[in-house]
Amino acid sequence: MSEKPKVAWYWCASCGGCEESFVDLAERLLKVFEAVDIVFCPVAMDFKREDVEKLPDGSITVALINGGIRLKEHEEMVKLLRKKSKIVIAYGACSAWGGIPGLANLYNLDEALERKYLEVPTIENPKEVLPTKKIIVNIPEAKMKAELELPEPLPVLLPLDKVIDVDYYIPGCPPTPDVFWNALQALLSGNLPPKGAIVGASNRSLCDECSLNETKPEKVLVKEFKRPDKAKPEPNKCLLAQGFLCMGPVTRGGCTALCIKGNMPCTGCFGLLDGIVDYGGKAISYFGSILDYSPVEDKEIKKAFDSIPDWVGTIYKYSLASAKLSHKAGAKKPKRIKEVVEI
Amino acid sequence: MSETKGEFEPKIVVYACNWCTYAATDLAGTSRMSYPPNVRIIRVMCSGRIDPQFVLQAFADGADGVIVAGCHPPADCHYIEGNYKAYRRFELFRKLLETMGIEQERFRLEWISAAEASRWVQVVNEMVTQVKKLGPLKPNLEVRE
Amino acid sequence: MTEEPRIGVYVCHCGFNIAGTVDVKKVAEFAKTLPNVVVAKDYVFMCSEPGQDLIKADIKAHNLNRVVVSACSPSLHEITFRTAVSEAGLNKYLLEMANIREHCSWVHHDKEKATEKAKEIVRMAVAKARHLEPLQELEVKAETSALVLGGGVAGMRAALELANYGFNVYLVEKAPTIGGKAALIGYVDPKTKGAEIVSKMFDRVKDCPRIQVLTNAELIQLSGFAGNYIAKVRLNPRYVNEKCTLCGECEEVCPIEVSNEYNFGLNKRKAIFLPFSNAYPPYYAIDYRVCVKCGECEKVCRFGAISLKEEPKVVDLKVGSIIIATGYDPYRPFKGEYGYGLHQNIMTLFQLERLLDPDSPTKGELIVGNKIPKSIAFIQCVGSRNTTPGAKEYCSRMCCTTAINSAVKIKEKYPDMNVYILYKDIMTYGSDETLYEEAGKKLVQFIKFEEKIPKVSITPEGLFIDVFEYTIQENLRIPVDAIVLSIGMLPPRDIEELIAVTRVSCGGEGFVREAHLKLAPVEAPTKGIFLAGCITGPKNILESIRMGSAAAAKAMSLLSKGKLTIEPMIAQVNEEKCSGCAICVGVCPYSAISIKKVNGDRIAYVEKALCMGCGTCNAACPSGAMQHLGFKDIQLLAQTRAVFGGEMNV
Amino acid sequence: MSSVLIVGGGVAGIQAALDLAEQGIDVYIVDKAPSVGGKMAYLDKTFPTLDCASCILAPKMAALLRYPNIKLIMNSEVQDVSGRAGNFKVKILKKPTYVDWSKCNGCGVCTEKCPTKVPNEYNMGLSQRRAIYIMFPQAVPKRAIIDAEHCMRLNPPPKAKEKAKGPLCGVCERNCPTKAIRYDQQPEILELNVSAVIVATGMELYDPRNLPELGYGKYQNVYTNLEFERLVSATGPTNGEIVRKSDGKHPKKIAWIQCVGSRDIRFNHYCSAYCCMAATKQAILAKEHLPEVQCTVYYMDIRAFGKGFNEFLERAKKEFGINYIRGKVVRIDEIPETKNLKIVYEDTAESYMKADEYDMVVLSVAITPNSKLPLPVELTKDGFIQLKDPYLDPVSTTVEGIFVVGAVAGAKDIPDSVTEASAAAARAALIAKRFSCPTPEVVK
Repeated sequence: MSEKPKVAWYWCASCGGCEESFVDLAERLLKVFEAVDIVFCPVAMDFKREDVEKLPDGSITVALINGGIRLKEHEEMVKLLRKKSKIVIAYGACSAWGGIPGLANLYNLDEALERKYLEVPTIENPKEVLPTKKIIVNIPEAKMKAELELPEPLPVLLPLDKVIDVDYYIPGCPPTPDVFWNALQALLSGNLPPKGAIVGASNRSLCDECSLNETKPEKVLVKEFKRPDKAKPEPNKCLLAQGFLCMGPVTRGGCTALCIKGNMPCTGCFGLLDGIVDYGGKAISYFGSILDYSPVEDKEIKKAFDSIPDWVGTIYKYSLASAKLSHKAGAKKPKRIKEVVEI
Repeated sequence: MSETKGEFEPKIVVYACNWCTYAATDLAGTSRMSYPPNVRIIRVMCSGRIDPQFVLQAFADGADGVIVAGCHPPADCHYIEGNYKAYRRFELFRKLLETMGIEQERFRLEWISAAEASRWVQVVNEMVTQVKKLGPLKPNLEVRE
Repeated sequence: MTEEPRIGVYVCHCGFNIAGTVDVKKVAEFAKTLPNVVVAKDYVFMCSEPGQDLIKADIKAHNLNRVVVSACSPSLHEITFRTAVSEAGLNKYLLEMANIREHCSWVHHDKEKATEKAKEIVRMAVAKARHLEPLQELEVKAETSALVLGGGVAGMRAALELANYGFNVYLVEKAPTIGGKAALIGYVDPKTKGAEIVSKMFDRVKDCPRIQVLTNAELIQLSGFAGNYIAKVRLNPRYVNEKCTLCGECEEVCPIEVSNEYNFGLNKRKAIFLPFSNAYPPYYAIDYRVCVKCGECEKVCRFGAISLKEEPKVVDLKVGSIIIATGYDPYRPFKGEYGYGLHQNIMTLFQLERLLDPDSPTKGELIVGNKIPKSIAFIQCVGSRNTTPGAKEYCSRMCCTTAINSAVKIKEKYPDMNVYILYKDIMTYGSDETLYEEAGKKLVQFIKFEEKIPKVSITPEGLFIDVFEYTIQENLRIPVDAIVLSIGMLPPRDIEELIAVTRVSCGGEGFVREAHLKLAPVEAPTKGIFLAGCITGPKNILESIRMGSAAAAKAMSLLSKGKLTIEPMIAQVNEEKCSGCAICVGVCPYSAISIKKVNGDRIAYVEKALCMGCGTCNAACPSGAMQHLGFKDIQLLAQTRAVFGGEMNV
Repeated sequence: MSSVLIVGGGVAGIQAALDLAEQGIDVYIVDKAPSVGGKMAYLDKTFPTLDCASCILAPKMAALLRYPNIKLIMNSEVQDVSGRAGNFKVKILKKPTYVDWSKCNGCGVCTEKCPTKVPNEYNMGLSQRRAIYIMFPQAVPKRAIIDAEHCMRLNPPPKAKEKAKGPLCGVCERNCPTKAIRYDQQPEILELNVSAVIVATGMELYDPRNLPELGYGKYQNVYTNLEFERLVSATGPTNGEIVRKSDGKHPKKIAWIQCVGSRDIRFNHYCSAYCCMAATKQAILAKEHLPEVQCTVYYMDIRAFGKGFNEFLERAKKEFGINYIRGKVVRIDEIPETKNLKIVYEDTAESYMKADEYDMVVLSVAITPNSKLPLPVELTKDGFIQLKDPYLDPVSTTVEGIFVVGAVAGAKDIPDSVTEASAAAARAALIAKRFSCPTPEVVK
């Protein structure tokens, strides 16, 4: 019996959804365990960094990494995994393109921390405690000081491939069990796709598998843009043709149009297609194209554009961190993080 | 951006439609007009061909400014209404630039007819002056040390 | 890309034009360092014979598969060098020009900076050249035939030109006769009767076996593209065949009476009728919309010319081009607009034209309300130039000349009649001005009004017009016996159907939009569809006729070779990537893209013959499936990256 | 394949040539100017769309070069046409350009080095060109030509000639990188056989000096509308800056005077058909260049008859605030101190004489047909080429096989000229291809 492939699974800035998707494989999970050995998986088992360090270089067959790179710790861990692994896969939208946490790149780190720890209405933080690199805790009872070191945040959130070399991507927020399963099958078959490929999903955009594609009028032209929280979509009619900002046309298929089945426009978690270099740029181009006004009706055009309060959040919901303009320009070195605090 | 003799020389990428603006840039040449050498012109058939992705690529690669130029609305467009489409796409594109903190002066959508060589020269002069004042864009984009 | 690019770069001195400012040797040396560049040379005049020979020899010697010529603007010599490389056996689209003259040496003076810029321009061209692909011009067979929609003067003229040229022509007319409105105009100029011209044109159409006249017919569907249209035409029943001798007995027994549109409602006609005496084809017709099929006419006809069993037919016609010449509708004044519809002596200009026609119910006598009026007033701009709330903003172009022409005719016939023309501006442009002069000499009285329009009063004492005369700044009250409303032109009532079937589009004023108002006035934006006559806006008869010839010329130019060459720099769909999202369909200004089913999948389909190569679909395509050949995403991105020394790899 | 001669390379001639060439018919364009383009090449913008003239014309001009079956015979005049439809013999005088056009590549070095400056006709004399020159930057073909009258070499000033030992100057010859200069070039006579002729010689502008009361030529700030067109044009003498000849200042009030030489029994009875809209366009352009300027148009009737014209006129009034006064201008007087102009006119609204002061006046001059041609065609009493039977035989002259289009057949604007050009192409093609009706099979 030949040795089973060794799999490592690590999480960075993740919400836990990707891990859930693994569990969602349900009974297929058993087949996975049959096929592979899991050598590192902090979400499920207590592995330590030393455990990985001890492994010979290149001994892990596949490392699946989900979540964006937000902390120094993430950076160090993924670099380590890269060294130890033959194949590194960016698992899920955060790892592939930054994901929703990547939208924090619209703010510099100080702004983001202030927002997170001070301004958010659900936060109560009268002492204005913010993360600190090192905390020295005095323990008078023991007459000693304990040192706690917190991993330092990076100035911006980075997708995995801006930190290490990535072999493959599995898209989705999170990837659907089917997409994950397809990807696993493809990888385990030994018939490896070319490097950089997005595996498990479709090569066409979502419209291809969307049942509403057939309901499109001949020409997709709209007079206004609508938001699902403000307007009610008509059932069984292409959402884009109704004016909803559906990202389906620019988004890789493979999810079987789950959101659309729930009458919600696609928000783009499967990311861009081959040949597209900037997801949001492309989205702008087609949203600009379907707005059916000539330039003389200048005001109508502005009105339609102004009716959407957060364009960047819409067109880069999952991919800002990997966009050509991946963060707000003019970001300064953060000042709010103190080196040492003693309490 | 290229640095020679210490002074900041911005690099400006221009996407020009074949029939109007590119013709104007040619006319500026044949008329021996003079303008700063900071522009690099990329020819497309119609301003309606210009994809915001190109502009983003240019900024990401180090352009300090970008000009997208086509035929005057309403009727100059060789392809009926490509300029309308460019207008709509790049009006929306401006919102992206604004959110991403890129100064509006770094991006211009211009209508320059085949006869308006002097307008072309004026646009280049203005753009170069403005962008020089703003300074290079790239360092602003580099947050990792 | 199948083969590794092998690029030759040729830097031109253009005498001193380039070499005076740019160090061409340095540029050529720099080019040699660029990826895939095999050879780089400079020469005094690349466009000259020896310059071209140099390139050709290198293509062979170095087995080059891409060429970059770094010289002047592509608008000047791209064709020259394309020809040169194709003579050396290379596909001509594997050439890229780097414009270092107009964009560099001629506009900069600092030698060092200009040289640096020239290097970068060459780097950009090389970057694009690495991604160039061979492209092929396509040829498709084209039908040398045309469908002419509308049998008025413009349509007939177009049909005659094309048939004489050797095209097969289907002349499709909705009405039971061809001839259009011109047939109904009494006098089109002081010497010429409308009916006369039309009748002479009928003779020529009759003599032309290549023209097939289809009356009572409508285009209901159009598929295909330039050179290869299939037009579905419905032939509505006429119920009367060529055995008809025009005896007229059927007309007498017919119980149905309707307003006679061929006299603009001046009288009535039967359901079976002859539109006008010299109608073509010269048979009676039954108006299938009003006939109750009582069978009386069928019984009375001694020639067996009538058959009420006739059914509508639909035929498919294969044609290479479509000429739309469906004309206009006269403006329809609302009831009470200048008293229209409230008094029998208030008529439209078209009704007056019928009265003045010798073939009219009054045999050419100006009889209104049973007598010849002593005075008559024309009110101009009815329905045009924003005069009344229902009026259009445009000028209808022909009404001033037509009214003045009629006024002159009236004065010739009834020298004592008082004839007034109330106008805003007299639009007798060009040589029609002489007619205006003539009217003045014949003592036609011209009264100018401005913003305040004339008011018509119907009183027991008769008709009065109150008008503020602009040139004397006084209110006048003019008693008149008859009033003629010089109504303008409207787009034809069925223009919506026309748009739906042919996919032409309309301007703000409601007429069909031409490809270019100035320089392509007889072409629709869609290749293969041409426009003649008033369908694009008001025109006089002569202008419409000339447009007929002009539209025919366009069809000849397009189809005379029996094949169409399709430029290769057009849109192309990658079917593997296309998801059929249809965004491209809506942005194409030429309706060249549609969605087709391929193996059950929705896929965008580019009709190559219709694509004009603007590339806006490529910019819009969200999945990158649609690519503008010659200006593909990867080519333009490579050019962009090369500005900064970057590369774009497949 | 037989061929067609087109006399006149303006927009109408160009259009006819393109339509014919596309069918594979050989076409000769003869024009007396060194470039095609005609009057439209002088225009800045066109009404009613305000699109730029060269943007839409230049591609058509360039397209001529793409057809190997179009031959451009520039700087030439037709001398004689004989024969009949299907077989005309044409004699053409090719005047010397003193440059070998097969060598010249239009690089323009000669035009920079030439020491002799003369008024530039292309800019209506408002700027200067050299004795060797290229007609305008977008000229097609783009070739240099020597103006022999002003060339130091070809027509040396007598005194200089006496002093000099050898031939004078020769700067262009020395500098020409392609060795294209030929000072000894002689006129040539070309003989062609063609099946049909299309006359598209267009128009000239009426000389407003014939109306001395308007002071054109005497007062510096009175312009013709074509001069104003150059003045406002980006490619014009001032790069589009509207300034007065007298003091180089921006005008504050400009007047347009309509029907100068048209609709006037003293001069031309006809209406020139283009001028109302051209003046409206120019007033709008003036407003675009100088937002503060006041524009007034003096007219008899505003002829806004074409597609989009009346809408354009309404825009001019409402959006741009152009003032229209219905009045006949009787006289213009110059105010000597300011060189401003006092317009004396009859305001027909109030029927009495009034006067207004302006600092620039533009005369909308009549057109006159360019019909003095050595062709066997008949003319109308206004001097336009007579049409035979425009209803049944459109664009035909009284000679079978000779067609006429554009303004030489009657005053008209660009779209009408272009339409006629295509119409003539259809009719000439019939003759060129010798198709006739009665033989072929009947369609089914």
